[in-house]
Order: sequence, then C-alpha cells, then structure tokens
Amino acid sequence: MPASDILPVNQTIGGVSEQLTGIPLHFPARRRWLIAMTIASLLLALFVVSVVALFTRGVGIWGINVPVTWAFAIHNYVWWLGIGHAGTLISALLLLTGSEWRNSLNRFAETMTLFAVVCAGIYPVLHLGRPWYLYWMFPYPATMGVWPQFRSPLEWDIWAVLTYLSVSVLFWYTGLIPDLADARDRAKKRGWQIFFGVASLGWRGSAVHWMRWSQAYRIMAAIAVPLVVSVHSEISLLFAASQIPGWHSTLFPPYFVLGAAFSGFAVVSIIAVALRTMFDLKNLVTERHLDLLGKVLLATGLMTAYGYVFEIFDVLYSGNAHDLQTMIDRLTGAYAWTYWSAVFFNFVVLQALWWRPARRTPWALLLISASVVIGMWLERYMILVTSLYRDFLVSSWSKFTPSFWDWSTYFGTIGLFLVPFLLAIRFIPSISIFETEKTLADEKEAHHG
Amino acid sequence: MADASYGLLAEFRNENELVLAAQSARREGYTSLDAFTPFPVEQLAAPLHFRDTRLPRLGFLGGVFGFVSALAVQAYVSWAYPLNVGGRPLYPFSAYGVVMFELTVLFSVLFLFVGLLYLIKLPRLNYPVFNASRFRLASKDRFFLCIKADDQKFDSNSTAAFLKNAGAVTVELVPS
Amino acid sequence: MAQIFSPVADTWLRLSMLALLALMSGTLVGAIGIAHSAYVTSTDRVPHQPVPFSHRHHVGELGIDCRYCHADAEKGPKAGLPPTATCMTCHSQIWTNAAMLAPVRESLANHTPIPWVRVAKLPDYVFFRHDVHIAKGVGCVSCHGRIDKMPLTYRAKAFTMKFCLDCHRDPIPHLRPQDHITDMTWTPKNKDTPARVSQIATHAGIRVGELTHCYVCHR
Amino acid sequence: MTKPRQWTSLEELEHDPALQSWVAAEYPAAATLEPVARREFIKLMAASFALAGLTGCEKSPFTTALPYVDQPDAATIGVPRYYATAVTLDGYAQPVLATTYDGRPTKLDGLPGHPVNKGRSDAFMQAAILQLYDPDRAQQPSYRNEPISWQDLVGKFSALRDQWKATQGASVRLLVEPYTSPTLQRQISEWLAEFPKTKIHLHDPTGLQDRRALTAAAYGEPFDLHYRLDRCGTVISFDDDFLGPGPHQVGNAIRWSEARRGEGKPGIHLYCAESIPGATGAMAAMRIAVDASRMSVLADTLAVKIGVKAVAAPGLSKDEALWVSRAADAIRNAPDKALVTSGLGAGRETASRVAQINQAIGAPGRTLAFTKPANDLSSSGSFAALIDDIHSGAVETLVIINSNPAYSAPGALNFSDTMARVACTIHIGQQRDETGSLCTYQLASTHSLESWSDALAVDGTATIIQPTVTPFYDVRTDHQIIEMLLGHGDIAADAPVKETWRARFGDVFEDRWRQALHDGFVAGNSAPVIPQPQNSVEAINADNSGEVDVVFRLDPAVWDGRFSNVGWLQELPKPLTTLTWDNVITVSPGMAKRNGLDNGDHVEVAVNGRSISGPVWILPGQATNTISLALGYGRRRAGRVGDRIGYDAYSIRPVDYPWRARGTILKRDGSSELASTQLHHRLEGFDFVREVTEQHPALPPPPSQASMYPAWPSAKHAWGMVIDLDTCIGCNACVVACTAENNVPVVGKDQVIAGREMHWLRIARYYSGEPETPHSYFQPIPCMQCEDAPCEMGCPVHATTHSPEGVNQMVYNRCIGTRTCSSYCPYKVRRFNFYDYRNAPESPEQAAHNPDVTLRSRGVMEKCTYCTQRIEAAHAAADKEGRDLREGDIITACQSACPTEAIVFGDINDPNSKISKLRRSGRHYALLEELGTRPRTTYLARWNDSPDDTERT
Repeated sequence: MPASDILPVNQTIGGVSEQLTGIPLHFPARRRWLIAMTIASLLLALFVVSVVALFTRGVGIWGINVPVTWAFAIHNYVWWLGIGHAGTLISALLLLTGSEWRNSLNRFAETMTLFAVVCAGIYPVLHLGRPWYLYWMFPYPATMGVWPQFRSPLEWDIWAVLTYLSVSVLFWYTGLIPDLADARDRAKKRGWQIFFGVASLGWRGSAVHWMRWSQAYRIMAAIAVPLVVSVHSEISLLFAASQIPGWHSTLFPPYFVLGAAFSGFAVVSIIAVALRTMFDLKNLVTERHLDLLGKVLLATGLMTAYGYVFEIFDVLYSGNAHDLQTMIDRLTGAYAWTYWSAVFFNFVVLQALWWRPARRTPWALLLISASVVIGMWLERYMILVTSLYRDFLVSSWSKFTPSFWDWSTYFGTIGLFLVPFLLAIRFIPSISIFETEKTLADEKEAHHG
Repeated sequence: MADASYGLLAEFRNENELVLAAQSARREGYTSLDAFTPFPVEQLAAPLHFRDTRLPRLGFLGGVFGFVSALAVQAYVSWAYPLNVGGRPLYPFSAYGVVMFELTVLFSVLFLFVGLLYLIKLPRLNYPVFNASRFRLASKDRFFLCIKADDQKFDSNSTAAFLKNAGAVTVELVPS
Repeated sequence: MAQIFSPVADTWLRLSMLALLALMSGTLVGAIGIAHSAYVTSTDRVPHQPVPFSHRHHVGELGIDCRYCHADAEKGPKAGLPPTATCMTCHSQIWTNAAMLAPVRESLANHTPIPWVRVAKLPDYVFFRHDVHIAKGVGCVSCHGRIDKMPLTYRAKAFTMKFCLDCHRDPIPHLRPQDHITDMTWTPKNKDTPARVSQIATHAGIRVGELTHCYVCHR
Repeated sequence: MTKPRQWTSLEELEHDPALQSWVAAEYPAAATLEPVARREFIKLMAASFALAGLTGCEKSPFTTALPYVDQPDAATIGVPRYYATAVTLDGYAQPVLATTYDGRPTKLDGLPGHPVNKGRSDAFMQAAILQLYDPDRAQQPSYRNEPISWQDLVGKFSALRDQWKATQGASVRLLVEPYTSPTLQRQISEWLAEFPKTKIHLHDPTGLQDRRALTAAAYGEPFDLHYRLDRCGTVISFDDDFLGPGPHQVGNAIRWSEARRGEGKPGIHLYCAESIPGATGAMAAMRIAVDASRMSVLADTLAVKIGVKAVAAPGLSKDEALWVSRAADAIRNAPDKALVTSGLGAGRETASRVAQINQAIGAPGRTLAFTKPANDLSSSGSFAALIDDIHSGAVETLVIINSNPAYSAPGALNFSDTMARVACTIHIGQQRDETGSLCTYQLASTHSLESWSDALAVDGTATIIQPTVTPFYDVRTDHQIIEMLLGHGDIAADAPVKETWRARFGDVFEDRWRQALHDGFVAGNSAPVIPQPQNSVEAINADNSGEVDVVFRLDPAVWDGRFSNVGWLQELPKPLTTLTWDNVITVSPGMAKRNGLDNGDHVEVAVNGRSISGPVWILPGQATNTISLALGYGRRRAGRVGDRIGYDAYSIRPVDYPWRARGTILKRDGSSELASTQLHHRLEGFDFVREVTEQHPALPPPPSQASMYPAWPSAKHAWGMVIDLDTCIGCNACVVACTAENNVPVVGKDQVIAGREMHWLRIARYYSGEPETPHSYFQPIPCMQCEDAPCEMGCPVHATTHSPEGVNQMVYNRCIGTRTCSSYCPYKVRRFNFYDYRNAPESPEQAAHNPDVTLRSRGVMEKCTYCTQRIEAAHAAADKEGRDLREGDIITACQSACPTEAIVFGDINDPNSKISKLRRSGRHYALLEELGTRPRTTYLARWNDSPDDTERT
C-alpha cells in the first residue's frame, strides 16, 4: 500500500461501520471488560471512602502542613488536567492540519479527556478546608455583598476548568452524533434503537446538515486549540504568580503546556494499544498509527526536556540566591529522588523511540508511555514539594510525607476515571466511524485514480 | 402533485455517482433537492446551492457576548465592593484577561452548538425519510439523493425515471 | 425500514428538554431567593417569650425611654436586658399580682433570671458595639425598627452583612441628633433646620471610607 | 492603652447564683461538676452573655439570654475590668494586672508601675492563668483519696491537734518550699508558738536557697544578690544565665536592655563562659563554651589578671586564655561599670572567687546590690534531715505546704516510700499530684487569681494578692487551711491576710489596704547592705568520678514541673532548641560525633549509680564534655496534659549539690521523634538577621522600589511594627502573650511533629559560624503585614484583604481554606486549622478565651492581626470621645509582654511617633526586602560588639 495510506484498503466502508457499531451492539471481549470494570469499581469505592473520611475529619488527614500547604491535591489536579489535554489537541489541532491519521484516535482520546478533566476538576473541591462553601467562588448576589476575587489564579482555575470541560463535552458530542445515528441504524434490538435514536437526536445525514455540521465542528476545533493552550498556561500561573523560588518563572506556561501534551499523548498511546488488542482493531489502529504516536511522544518529550534544561539555565543566569538554593535542593536535597526519577522516566526511557521497531511494537510503546505517565507524575510532585518545603526563610523550612489518605485519594481518582471510561467504550462507538469511513473512501478514490 | 408523498429517494453506490446525479438533477431544473450520506461530501454544496454563513456569525456573536459579560462581571465586582487586595489596582485588567478569554470561548461554542441544532431543526426523531426501506444504509455505505415532492417539476413517474437514468440502484417513493 | 419513534416522541423530547432547562435555572434563582427570604433572615417570626412583654405598651403608650431598661447601651458594646429589679421598680407597685407577671415575681423571689429569648442576635464572628453607634448618632430605630409598634418583639430588619454595609458606606443620612437617639419617629427636616445642623455636628469625626474594611466588624 | 480602671474587690460578683439556669443552658458540663463546684463555676461565669465565638456558628437564630436578677452598678456587660494582684514563682510575687470579662480572668499582664517588672511579663506569668482553668485541679479536699467536706475536716483537725499538743508538736514536721508570704510567715510563727517543738524543713528544687548558700560561702552569711545591670558597661558571667528564665528574668532583662540601648551604640557588653548555651550567651559580645567544672579555673585566671591574689591557675586553652584576657581588658577599661557573676552550675568555689573579684573592682553598692533575705529559711532543717527523722520514727505528722517532694525530691532519697512511714501526712496544694495522692489529707487550695494572700517580689516589694474571681471549686486558700489546722475554723479568705497587714499598716489600715489593692503593691523594698567577702576560698575536692559534667537545669517551659499541665507552655518552643512537648539530653556536637549520636537517639546518663535514659539533642555551642538534663518532666500525676512526657531528671539528681555532678553517657538502642518547630537553624549565609558594628553603624540604604501600580491611599494612621533584634533575648513572653490574647489553640505533639503548630508569632532561632562556637540570633516573626501582600492576591473569595490603615486582614468566617495565601506567603507566618483544634465546648479552658477574638473552626486560615481587637477598641473609645488616637492608645499583646521593649508598635504616618524614629535608624531594615512586598513589620539590625569584630553573618 502507498506511503500515503493509513488504513489498509482491503476493507469496505460498510465493513468499518459494521465492525465499529458492533462493539456496543454485540459486545466482544465481555470477560476482559468485566475484569477491568471490577478493578476500576474497587478503586472507585476506595475513592468514596477517602472522600468521606476527608469531609468528616478535614484535610488534616493528609500529610500537608505549613509550609507545604499544597501537595497531593494540587499535584494530582495538575497531573490529571495535563493528561486531559491530549484529546482536544489530537482531534482539534490535527483536524485543522488535516492529518487524517487522527481519525482513528480522536474519539477515545476525547472520551479520555472528558473523564480526566473530571478527575482534575474534583481535586480543587476536595482540597478546600471548607468545601461546602465552594459556591463562594462564583459571582452571585449574596446577602453578604461580598464577591469572588478575580485577581486570584485559583479563581481563574475554576473558570478555566469549567470552560474546558463544557467545551470538550460539546465538541465530543457534536462529533459523536453521526456515529450514534449509524449505531441506531445498525441496531436490531428495540432498546438499542431507542437509546441511540434519542442520543443521535434523529440525525439523518442530510447533506445540508453535514455542511452546517462541518462549519460548527471546524470552528469549535479552531477555538478549542487556543483554549487548550490557555488552560494549562493558566494552571501554571497558580504557581508562577507567586514569588516562591522554583515557581516564580516566566518559563512555566509553555513548560506546563508541553508537559501536559506529553503526558496526554502517553495516555492516548496506552489506550490505543489497549483497545487495539481488546477489540482486535489492528485494521483501523494500524502500526502506522502507533509509529506516528511514538514520534509525537518523542517530540513533545524533547520539548519538555528543554524546559528542564532552561529552568536550570534560568536560575544560574538570574543568580538569585533563593532560586539557587531551591535548585540545589531539587538536584541534591531530600527530595532529589523525585527530580532524578522524573528525568529517568520522562526522558531516558523515551530515547528508545528513536528506534523505529520500538515505535511499531505495541507493548514497547505501552511500556514507554507508562513510564512517561509515571515520570510526569513525579515531575509535578517535585515542582510542588521541593519549592514549598524550603522556601525563603530558613526558619520555616520543613518536610512533607504523604499520608495513607493522600495515596488512597489519588488511587481512588484512577477508579473515578476508569469506571466511566470503561462504560463509554462499552456503550458508544469508541472510534469515529464516519471519519474513518471518509478516510477509507478517499484512499480508495486515490487508488482508482 | 402527490401531497401524500415526501419525495423520491434514489440510492447510489458511492459519492461520485451521487454528486453527478445531483448536478444533472439541478440541470434538469429540480430545485428542492436533498442528499443523505454516511459522511460529509463537500462537492454537494454547489448542486444543493448551499452558501449560508449564519452559523459562523452566531459563533462570533457568542464570543463577543462571553467577552463582554466576563469584563462586565469582573469590573462590577470591583466596583460593588472596592477592597484593597495586596495593593493591586482596583481594576486590574491584566488579571481580568484570563476569565474574559475563557468565557469568550465558552459562549462561542455554546452558541455554535445550540445554533447548529436550531438551524438543522434537530432533535427530530420522527422524519419521513426514515420510512424508506433502505434508508438505514444512508448511515453505512449508501448515498441517497432525494427530490422532494414540493418541487415544481416533481412527478412521481417522470422523476423516478430520471433518477434511474442518473444511475440510481434503487428508487423509492417516500410517504410523508 | 420503519420509523423508530412516533411523531409524539418529538413533542415529548422537546418538552422534557424545556423542563430540564426550566428546572436548572429555577433552582438557581430559587436558592438565591431563599437566602434573601424573611425565613432565612428570620424576620418573619415572633419568638415566644416567658413573659409576653409589649414594647408597644411600654414604649409607644407609656413612653419609657429605651435606656431605662437597656441601660448599658451607651456604656458598652452590649445594650443588655433589664435585670428583674428594673421590672419590679414599677411592678412592685402596679399589676402586683397580674398572672402574666408571675415569672417576674418568681425570678425576684427565687433569684433566678428570666430566660428571655434574644431577638436581635448577630453571629458570633460579628463584633457590634452599641455605645459607639449611639455616640455617633445612630438611632435605635435604624436597626430595631418601630419597636414602639410591636406588641410582641420581632426582628424588624434582616441583619445581613449588606444591611450593615449600606450604612457603613454612607452613614451620614442615617444619623440623627443625640437628643433623638431613642426617638422612633424622628426624620431629618429640610436642609436648613437646626435639627439638620445638629445632625451634621453629630457625625463630625466619623471615619467615612474607613468603616467598610473587614476588621471593623470581624476579628 | 489608657490606664485601665483597677478594681479593689469582687463583692459585686460574689453570691450571685442568678445565672445558674443560664449556665446550665450554655455550659452543660457545669452540670457534671460536683454540686458545690458547680455553684462556684457558675459564679465564674456570672453575667457572661454569649461569649464571642464560643459556638463556631449559631444553631438557631434566636438564643436564650439571661440578664442579672439584680445588676451590680459596677458591671457593664462586655466591658473588661482590671485587677492588680500577683501570681507566684518560686515563692516570689510576679505582680500582674488581670483582665477579666464578665467575671472571667482572661489575660495577665505585668503590673504597670511596679518597681521590678514595670508592666512587663514572662512566659510563666502569662501562662499562670491557664492553671486557674486546669481541668485536673483538685476540686475539693479529700481524706485517704475520698472526698470530704471542710466541716468534717475541722473536726478531724481538732483531734489531730490534741495529739500534737501532747508532744508540743515534737512529732510534727512542716515541709515548705522557699516562700516570701508575710502571712504564711506569721502563721508559721503562730504555729511554732502553739507547738514549739515542731520542726520546719525546706525543700528547694528550684535553688533559691542554694543561691543563698553560695553567697553564704562567699560572704559568711546568706544574701540575695541584685545585678544593677542598668549601671553596667561590662558583665563577665561564669555560667550565670541571668537573662534566662526564672523569677529574676524580667527585672534583669529590663535593666540590661536599658543599658544596652545606650546612645547610638550598645552601652553594655557581655562576656559569657557557658557550659550550656543560654539567652545570656546568645546576647554576648564574646562567648566561650567551657565545661561546667572548669568555670573555677577561668575565674581564678581572671582573678590573677585583675590582681586579686589567687592561686595561679593550671594552663588554659588558647581560646580560654583569649577570652579571659579580653574580659580582663574590658574590666580594666571601666572597672566602675563592671560586674562579675556566677551561676549555680559554676559551683561554690567560683562564686567565692567572683565575690573577691567584685570586691576588688568595687562592684558592691555600685553594680551589685545585696539584701538580707526577707524570709531567711537557712535556719530551717534540710530535706535530707527530714528523711532521717522519718526513718528514725520521730515523725508522726507531716504537713506539706505547696510542695511536691514525691516528684521533685532527688530519687536517691526515695521520698515516696519514706513518706509512707509517717502516720499522718497532710498535703496543701492545688493539685492532687504525686505527693497529694499519697497523703492522708489532700487539702485542695486556691489559685493565686482566686486567693487572698501576699508575697514579695524579688526586690522585696510586697504585693497583696487579691482574688479576681471567687473560687469555682470547693477549695480554700493556704492561709485558710493553716488557720483551720491551728483550730481557728473555716474563716473568711481575706481574714488572715488582713490580720497580717493590720499589724503593719496600723491605724490607717483601711486607706492603705485599699490603696495597696489598687496599686497592686506596697511601696518600699528590702534595704540594701554591703557585706565583706571571705578572703579564703574553700577548695572543694574536685569530684573526678565519671567522664562528663552533668548539669541540671530547670526547664524553660515547665520550670521545675509545676507547669507540666499547662498546654501553652508544653507547646512553647524552648529557646535555642525550639523543641516542644518533651525534654531532651543536650550534648555538644563534639560529643555527638564521638559517640555517634544523632538528634533523638536514646542515651543513658548515669550519676553515682542511678541512671535515666532519654533522647539527645545536639546543641551547637555546648561545652564538649558537658551534658545537660532538663528538670520538670517525667511527671506521673500532673494531669491529662503533662503526664508521662519525657524523662525524670530528679531521679538521678544528687542530694548534696543538685546542680552539677559527674556522670557517664552511654548510647542506647532506639530513638524518638522530637517535636521541634524549626528543623533548620544554620543561617546558610542569608541576611535574614543583619548586623552593624561600631565601625559601620548603619546598613546600606535599601534600593528604591518602583511600582507599576499607584499606591493605595493610606488612612490617617498607618500601623507598623519594629522589632529590635539587638535586645530580643528569645524569652518567649511575646509568644505566650499572643497565644493568650488571640485564643491560639494548642495542637498537641503529633501535630507539631506534622509541622502544624499554630503560633501566630514565632521566634526564629538562627546561628552562624561553627557549631562548636556559634553566634546565636533570635528573630521574632509575626505577620509582616505587607503593603503589597502576595497572600491577598491569591485568595479567590476576598477572605484576606487590606485595611486602609495597612493591616493585612484575615476574615475567618469568609475563608474557604484554599491555603493559597499560605503557599504565596514568603514569610510563612500564616497558620491553618487542619483539624478542629478548638477546646471541647464543655472544657473549663473555654472560659479563658478572649471574648473579643473569634475562635477559629476547622478548615480556615489564621494569622497575626496586630491585635486588631485592640486597635478597633481604641478606635471605638476615641470615636466615642470624639478625639483622635494618641500614641500608646494601642499596645499589642507581644509588645506589652516584651521585657526588653524590643517590640514597638505604632503609627508610621506620624513622624514623631516612637516607631517612626526607629524606622529612621541606620539599623532599620525589612526582611526579604528584595521581594518588594513592602512589609510593615520591620527590624533593627543586631549590634556586633565582639571585641575582635569578627564578621559573623
């Protein structure tokens, strides 16, 4: 098949449609799914327990203290939100650049984004000392006559995350409608027909509808891209807006955005490999896709590495005693292990991707991506703790050790992510049908000349 | 004029045949056309005379709305209870920027989505074409051209004949 | 293929979507409304008192000055409730065996206080001082309402933060001459009357513009 | 603060059961107290309407309010009243001004105008109030640990007295600790008149009598020494921590700071030879670490240099020699302004030598004053003698007055078991403590704040102690109880005291009594005398057993153990170590290296056969071969707060000379986690603490900081604070004062270990230089009240904002607990309620809370507010009078406590205010100036008056 091809042409459009709608309609791989679901539900239960403990006893159950007033909560918030960036980037950015290979990935990437952002969004609520007053962060006519404070990066967060969540949902759903219609038409059982029928809002593929739809979808994509960039830049301001050494840096916005994309693409790769094997989709998620994912991963990874290098240069160039102190702490201090293992998991392992076979072997890509996810988690830990535990005054220097509840809440959110995600791939087409069909059609076109 | 019917639905094997058929129908003078395809087919824009930009303008409108309301709310807050926050200015427009941008995007997308549904009149669960026996293939791998009954030139027999000549695999009269 | 949905289905779908929208916006508006409601600010209740004391009778009809019973109002932060002895200054002479005054007599006899129910109560994190407000010419009526018209006492004004702020932002219009502090009916006459002049005098030295920061009331 | 109206009696609050039902409603716990206790508890609560903040937020909008039945004229609800009285430490009066709200004492401050403490205070005085509300106090008398009524006791006592009469009291022993109360003196002599053969024995864990013994050795008879530091230019100290904790601290600190301020340069220079680092050494111009047993050697050498005939001392090390010669130079430069002192650890021979040196330079009468002990106890029998008598079976009745020998006697004497041999033991004390619980009778006595009594301050000035509240438990004053024992029945509390003073005041009694109560003291103190020192120095045959010097020190937080149950003090970071909730065995860095010890490792310390084990702490600047043990821990019956903490140093304390011994140290397995509030003390080359020298008396002027933003207009007044690092001795008075004033919670050891202590004001302790020879610095760090505050910018809900007068405001009830402010705070002065740290609503401590400050619930941030409640109160007062605020109207709690006036608060807009003058000083600087936060709290640099002018920071 010619290099331009992404999908093998030895398959029919109809075949694609049957295959993909087949996943929800007559579900293959029930056992594997059930096993995954059980594990996920257990984690979710752990999450519920942790939250109950948290709300009844207070944030004191975590390891935080003064000066380390922020740790796991904010740290995992940033981590999850970072992961949540890949979906929109893949579908929106690559849609605009017309890279057709994204068509096999965008759907589950977006689905992943939704639930990752939910996990992220729940943390700022959990970490409040008095979560029941969360609504004070919204401007509403209160009897107090007091309003939110819009100079605060935390206030910005709320708006950024909510916007990002709603936009992702709408973008995801808009793209989903035609596939839901497809599933509706393939469905035999009444129940499925009604479910997909209502969900697809009665979409009938009218050409005029398609044209309006394309207008909407493309414009949404066009604004979604700057949104993604803005959201994580803004999260970085949560740190950069302070004066704390190791945080107060203009490098942070791009540094965070790239890191986000990096971790996001890693998770996308993991899911791609997982689904590919789970539902036997080798004909749609081809080695070519994995190869391209590997390349993107490598690229974003190297850009993030640049961030590390420049951070050090920045400090040396400024010569600020406190920044220097913090940098030395990061490289040699009590939490140096986070820094160095972050470097290892993020960048050392990554180098394997220069090697073509590594990119094209599913399990290799899976392992490398997993290591990136761990690495980025460590990086966020490092950024938070090493800056806070020794800030300006020697007399306020302290230490931080995560408590059991820190960990349980964190692993709990993984369940909070997996459960709805598994349900999604169970009940809705997890690969964009009409877009893959289009790709296939265009390729066949190209062959017939 | 057969009021009882919605129109004639002709099935084609691929988008090129559909596009050709649509163009010839247009040449024949049919005006009330529609097509149904499993995926967007740009070439149909010309024969179907589609050049509507209301949706993009709606999106822009939404953006402006979000931008202005964000600015308004934040400025009002400072005005309603002026407090000295860390010696920062009472109206820190640099700080307003973030929320202004976010709401611009949010409302623009909201307007686009609602506008889309409004313009294509969805949700509409029950629609005549669904009566057609083979229509369910329209979302799979078949391409349908529809000449509606309200067309001046519409005549169940002659129009059907015309469609057959245009290369339709099947032609079906859709009851309304 | 046959239709999956009957035409009515569309009507129901549209209706339920509208309903959902209405519900969501309704809840929001409702919640904010309730927060402002008389129920939450408890301006709608007349708490039951051990003795059905009538301010209307004592203030409105007999014209007893507020400070006769609430003697600490000018001296300290709290106005104070009258000690039983104060009640007995009169009621040892009149209505000496009225049934409704039994609790008062018992209080004096057994030396146990009368468990009044506080009507004008601020949250514990709000620090209000009667004395300085009076010294600067804020009348009783401004916060306690037309007490002289209350057969049984209730909270006349909603003690919300807004209520306090409205006055703290621009106190001048709410001030009055010292000799009218307890006057329930006093209102500023037109600009050039002596009342107005003396009123201007009372609020000399008020730190207008410094009264709306948090520590004025919260500590 | 406008001079508070001081009250002379309580009658308006006594016998007003009017509020029982109210208290029952508001304080269910009161119902659980014994009926009598309950009645008194209610008195305590008299007339308090809803106490501010006690209930985090209201349950119902309408709550019950209970007025007086008959309101006393004096009482204005919610207006504090002030009583001049005293609490005691080591028997000395610590004169206080007690603030009471609606009958509840809530705060103690030094008594303004008192000749000794001039309105200043120390940590112990501040914390004494919590002992009043100690939930573990003995609440009624008990007989064989069963409650008994005072009436019944009166009966039992008369029976006892008959037995005593039989032997003229020969079988009776009174055991007292050093005391100064004239009334107690009178009562004891009365006792001796009635039972002439009764013997008095003295138990002296805190060393008052030992100090007198030293002077007796040096001068032939016992004296009290008074350092006239205000007249000194040079002070040479041999292990004498006269700026450290104790009854003399406040007086010494005031005098030292007066001298230190001088004109434009420090007026007094300290040369300290210390075995254990202390406050005095930290402030020294030149300090050297010397083992306790070598002090006499240095003293001898100094004596030789000064020309006092003395044995030529064995060779000194280079550093020691240098120190001695520098000290000698300093003395020669101005002998008339010099003073040499020595401490208990330095021993008798040093004391005698020092006495001769002082004599030689003419210190007596000039820089050193002597008074005869107002109450000379040297005639009374020793504690060891009592033990012997008990063993010999001569003792049938033992009356223990305000002492706890079962805990604080040297372990070797094994007092607890010995006491069991006595047929009848009577314990008079506030606590049913280690001793009380073993005694036949435990006679619950009152706290000073609910007592009629009297005592003398360190300079001999008498204070008549009057109650600020009627006792709310079924207890009696010591004097009442002794009267009972003497068979005078259960008389009124003030009767014994009045009797004493009627004799002294004579016919003008009523007026002078009233005057004394109002002023809080009786003018006139002990007359100074000038004695001659002995020429001979009795040589002590040096004890060379063991390997190391073991020095016994009273704990700076719980003293001899009497404050063990006071949460404020347990959680008080001790000077230099910043440790809380524990006592440690401090060792020098050298010894740690030799024995492979790390902080927290367990060691066993043995002194002639007896041993204890506890965690070590490596203390920079400690003498190499000296280890120090802290007394006051390891208590078994202190109460819920103080029980089973730390090791009990008394158990190995030597009997003959309990301050220094030879011993051995041995590493043991295991280590414990210590609750230190500051993990890192080395300054790491940062300029947090700056120094000036006489060569360079001014710091470089700060760079002007441009701002992109227009400055916010200031109100007429702009509050600021300046802290003088040159006079801060790290005594912690400000920290406790802040805790008391602002209802700062006690969080407990585990939370301190977790890094969650709540002190709004922390004293950062740094050292620079080598760990063996460090230079120590104290830096109090309250909120900086930055004009461009990073914290405020971070809060999403306007919970922290700026007042027009420049106070960085924290509104608890608006806080949602994002902790952004704390993350952004460069000084980390904000504190967070990780849990609900408030006292249980029913605990008596609730009554100690300042009603003008909200109690903070779980999940909210808090921090120093410049005592905003005082600012607003002053505003209200001024506004009422239609006048403007005056300098001194507002004094923050920390400022009023500080004995050295190192903390100055005021209006920086007023160019003539004291603070403005200080801000113009060349030593003035802002912490982390470069961050552009524009702090309102600023510092005055420390003088580096080291004779060799070594650059320290």
